[in-house]
Amino acid sequence: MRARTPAGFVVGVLSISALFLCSAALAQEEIEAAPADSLPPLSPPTSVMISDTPNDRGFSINVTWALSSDDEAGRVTSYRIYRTSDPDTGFAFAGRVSPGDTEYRDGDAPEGELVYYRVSATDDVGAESPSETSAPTQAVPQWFNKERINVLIAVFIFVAAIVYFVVSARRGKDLFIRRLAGLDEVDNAVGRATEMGKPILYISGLSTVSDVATIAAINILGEVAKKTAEYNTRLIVPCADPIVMAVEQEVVKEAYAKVGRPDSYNEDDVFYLTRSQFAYVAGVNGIMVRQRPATILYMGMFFAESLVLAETGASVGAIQIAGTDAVTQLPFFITACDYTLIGEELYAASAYLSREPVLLGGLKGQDTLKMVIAITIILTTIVATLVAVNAIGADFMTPLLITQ
Amino acid sequence: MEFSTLIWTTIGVILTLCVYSFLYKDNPFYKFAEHLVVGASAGYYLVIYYYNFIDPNVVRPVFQLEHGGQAIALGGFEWWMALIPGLLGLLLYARFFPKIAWVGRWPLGIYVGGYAGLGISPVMQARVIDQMRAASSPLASIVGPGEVVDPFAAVTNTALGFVIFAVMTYFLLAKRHLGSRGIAAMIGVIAASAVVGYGGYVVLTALSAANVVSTTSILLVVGLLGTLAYFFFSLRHTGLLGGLARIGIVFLMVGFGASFGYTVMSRISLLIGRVGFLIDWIGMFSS
Amino acid sequence: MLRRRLPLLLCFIAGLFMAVQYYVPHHSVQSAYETLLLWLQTLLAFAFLLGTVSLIRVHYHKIRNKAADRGFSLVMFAGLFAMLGLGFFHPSHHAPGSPFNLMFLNVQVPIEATMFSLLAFYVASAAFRAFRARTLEATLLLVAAAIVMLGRVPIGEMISSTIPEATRWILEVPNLAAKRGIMIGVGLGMMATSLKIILGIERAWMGGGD
Amino acid sequence: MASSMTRFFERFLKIDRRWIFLAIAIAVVIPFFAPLGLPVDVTPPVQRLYDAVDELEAGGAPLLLSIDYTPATSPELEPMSTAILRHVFEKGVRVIVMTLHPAGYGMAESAILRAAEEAGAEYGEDLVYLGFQPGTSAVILGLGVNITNVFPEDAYGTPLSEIPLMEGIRNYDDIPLLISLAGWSASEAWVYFAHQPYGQRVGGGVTAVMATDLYPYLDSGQLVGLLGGMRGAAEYEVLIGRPGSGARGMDSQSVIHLIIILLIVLGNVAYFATRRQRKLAGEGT
Repeated sequence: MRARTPAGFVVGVLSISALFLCSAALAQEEIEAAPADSLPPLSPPTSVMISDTPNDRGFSINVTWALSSDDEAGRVTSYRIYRTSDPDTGFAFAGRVSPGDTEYRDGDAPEGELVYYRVSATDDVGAESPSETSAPTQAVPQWFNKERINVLIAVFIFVAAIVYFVVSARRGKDLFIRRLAGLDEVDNAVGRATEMGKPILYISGLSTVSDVATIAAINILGEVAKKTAEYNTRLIVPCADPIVMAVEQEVVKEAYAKVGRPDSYNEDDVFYLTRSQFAYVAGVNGIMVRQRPATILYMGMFFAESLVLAETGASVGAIQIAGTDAVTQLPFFITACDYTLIGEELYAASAYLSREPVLLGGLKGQDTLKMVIAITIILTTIVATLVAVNAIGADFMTPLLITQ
Repeated sequence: MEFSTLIWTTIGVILTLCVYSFLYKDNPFYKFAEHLVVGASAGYYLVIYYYNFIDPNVVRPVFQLEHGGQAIALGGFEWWMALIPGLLGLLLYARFFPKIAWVGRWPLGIYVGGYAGLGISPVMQARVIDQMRAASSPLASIVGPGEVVDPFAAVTNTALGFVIFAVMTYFLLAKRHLGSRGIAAMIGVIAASAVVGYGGYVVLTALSAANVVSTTSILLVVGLLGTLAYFFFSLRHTGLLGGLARIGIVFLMVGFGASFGYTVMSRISLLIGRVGFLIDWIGMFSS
Repeated sequence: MLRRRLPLLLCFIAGLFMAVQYYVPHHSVQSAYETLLLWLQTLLAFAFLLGTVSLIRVHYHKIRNKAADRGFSLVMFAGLFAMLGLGFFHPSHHAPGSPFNLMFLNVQVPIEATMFSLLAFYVASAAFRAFRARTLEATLLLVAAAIVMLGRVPIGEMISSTIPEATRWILEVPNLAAKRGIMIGVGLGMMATSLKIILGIERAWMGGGD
Repeated sequence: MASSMTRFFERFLKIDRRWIFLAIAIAVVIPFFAPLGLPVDVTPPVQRLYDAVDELEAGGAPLLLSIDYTPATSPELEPMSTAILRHVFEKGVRVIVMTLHPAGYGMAESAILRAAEEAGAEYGEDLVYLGFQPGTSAVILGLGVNITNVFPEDAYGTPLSEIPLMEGIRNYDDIPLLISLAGWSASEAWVYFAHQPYGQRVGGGVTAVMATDLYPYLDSGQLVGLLGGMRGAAEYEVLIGRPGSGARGMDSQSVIHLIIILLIVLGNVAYFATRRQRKLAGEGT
């Protein structure tokens, strides 16, 4: 089932335009044939070669050719590429490229049929000099993208490292985790809110589950909700995405049920506000100045709104703990919040708070990969430098740079 | 100037002023604008998502047997492909019926799992492999025969950074309890990179019998390794790791400061735009 | 089984398929992937009604409980139902001059743009409040910020031509190194989190536990 | 005396942030009424875009200007469209305007109406507004084949064949330069789908934050020139000799940047002055 609409549209547009261009070109050719003193016709492109596009979904052919000998003199204005399944019945326009170009990727070739191509050099009055017809070939889809084999290997190593450490953690191996100041503060912050009789506000970012940071935020909410449920502190969770809301209602409800206080859960406290970025900010600002939360947590994906939220939060005197992997927003949280989890720390947070061995095992796996990455960078930098100054031959690099 | 344009613009102006009143303090005008925009935007998104996804992909194929302008068969493959997301969507509403509320987790499972799976490989490619490749660029390269090496430019790249770092090290030593091993490690790393920076420059020139210029600051590599060290969770930040992590923090802070300063301009542009909108509105009456 | 295991199984299958399709360019797999992606987006569209119900519920309770600000809940309803009414019951809601679009452009856009522009004020107040040279880290942050800020406006060049140069160096060396380190770390964190979700090790999303 | 200074600093540190807000507001508003006219240096990317526009012939092949920005980014990008339109109308260069974003429809229309009125340009002869078509990449590719396939009519329903300016204009072959002004990825789309396949010369105008991401295209020649943010617009205004909202914006920018830096410096002076005092007090007890 190929996505029909866009492809159909493109085919439609292209074939209509091909018809138009062909007729226009033909009409002009007739006119141009008359004057005898005009320049001689362009020499056509030569050695047109075609091949199936490698590592693709199908329907695609790569076309290459040698430039027309008039190209250098600047007489060629474009190359036009034509395709057919039957060279006897005529060619259909497939695409156009600039002078000097010697390749084209045709993404509309039929599957499972032999196709032929022809490339025309076109001059400034639209006269075309077509090449010889190419040998035929077929557009074939591939089952494996060889260009991505390096990614596959890397992912495989990563998965192996994580699984190894998770399994060894399950066997009861003791795992150390360094201190994360922002997370140590979560307990105090919940206690402080309880003492003051004020609520805790949890903002799980403005993105959807498609950002992994949002998933991390949901995991952290699970831990935070357990604590607020124990202390019986009010937890307000305004959501910017309805799916995130659905999940977070579940998370908070279960947390209250687990500590034996299912009745304390109030569905009106985990709610959807609006998807719209700054309308959401307007609403949350309102909640901050009117509910005066003792603690505000910002976890997940944030955009330009980060500082508007964090400054308003600071102005109501709340303790603020932020965590995001949005590099551009980190400076604003660091400036306006009391504690900030930077990048990867956000992803370590749920393991840190829960102290569950399997989750901590995952962290150990991440660290192992980090070590591998650091060593690779040192080695490749040294080798790349030696190659660049001709101290060693470039061949030496090839096996290391297989990732190209 | 059409009258309706004036009315609509005036509404925009009033709402703009309502929001700015929040800078003074929370007040009924702000509350009005806030509640209005929350309601209106929630409605807007519901309408937009309905017409962009539910209507073309579920309602029309399932009930009107039409998909993307083409007729489809009742009970055919495409019909089922349109019905399934519709049913999954309805399962989300099971939560309103306590007895079957748990089936609401099925679509959430597909949603969360699907997006989790989608992320893994592209992330490995774009955030890890591509970044590693970009980081592994030569620190130096050869200058062509006729070109003159500007010794100043060749070394400032590295030198400037090391001067700054020397000063910072001093402060770090004075203030932090890093342990003598950590401090030694940090000095070691900085000294080693200085040796690589300058010594390497001399050695490479000799090795290749040509003029060599530095192309990438070695600080870029040291900073990257330091930042990675900072993110190490499963080891205590002492010794070599502690020293590297301290260097990492230095780079992180400079980077955050730079990002902050870099963004200020576009934020002010937004304010200028709003003020321009208000002043144009005043201008509407004079014309 | 159906309550706990099936959601985890569905999560695993969907995740595995989405992870594997990255390596399989064949159009049969790619169109299945496109279909699944469309399903996920459609699911989100269905959830918008769920979300809107939640919003209505909260404000309905405010009115019913005679909360202090209940009058403003009516304003929220007015905005919501105006957009829904114009969107669903007014013909050609998407046309440039339709009431739906006019509401969007003249109510929603100005309020949101103004909320956005509050940043100009908050950038200044945050800088004043937090940029104190208390520690070495804070000093680095504020010095880098000040140099880059100056380097971006004409007045920076007027003060000294080294300011724009220093700005460039800061952006291209220390800033780039830090960003790269964050990016790699975040990448690892994202992959580990995704993996733990797919394998069912991390189950907070379905209320956690067993 | 020392104590009165300290008391002042202490009060300064606890200043109500609303005073800061007021200072920012004043700094933004004043240049609207009394421009400072701070000098702006022209950078090469802007110079190159200006040169490309300046080379166009009066009454000859037209410029295609795609106004792709939305209300959210218009503060940075509208000064660019104004400056470019002023430039072309002053030179008598003809211009075709269009948009790739539904929200750009009104932005483009108001920009050309204002510029045309000011320069006395005649619709249909000096400029044409094609309006909006959905499908970013398909639209860009389609224009390379035939403009009338994508836009059979202008924005006001007149068939293109009846518009004098469009006579003899079929596709990119007849358009020497294209400029896209956008706060989203439209500029990249124009590079990928108009420059790569058709060799169309493309120039761009984007927000300040996006500009650094686009410099690689500039180096590789895929973009002929680039305006980045309000600053880019201000530089263009310098080149056409007509300081406008860009230059005025840069005045505000400079002043506010200085205010923020001043606040930081004063905040630190006050912090250290009072810290010494606090330390002394601490020793006393």
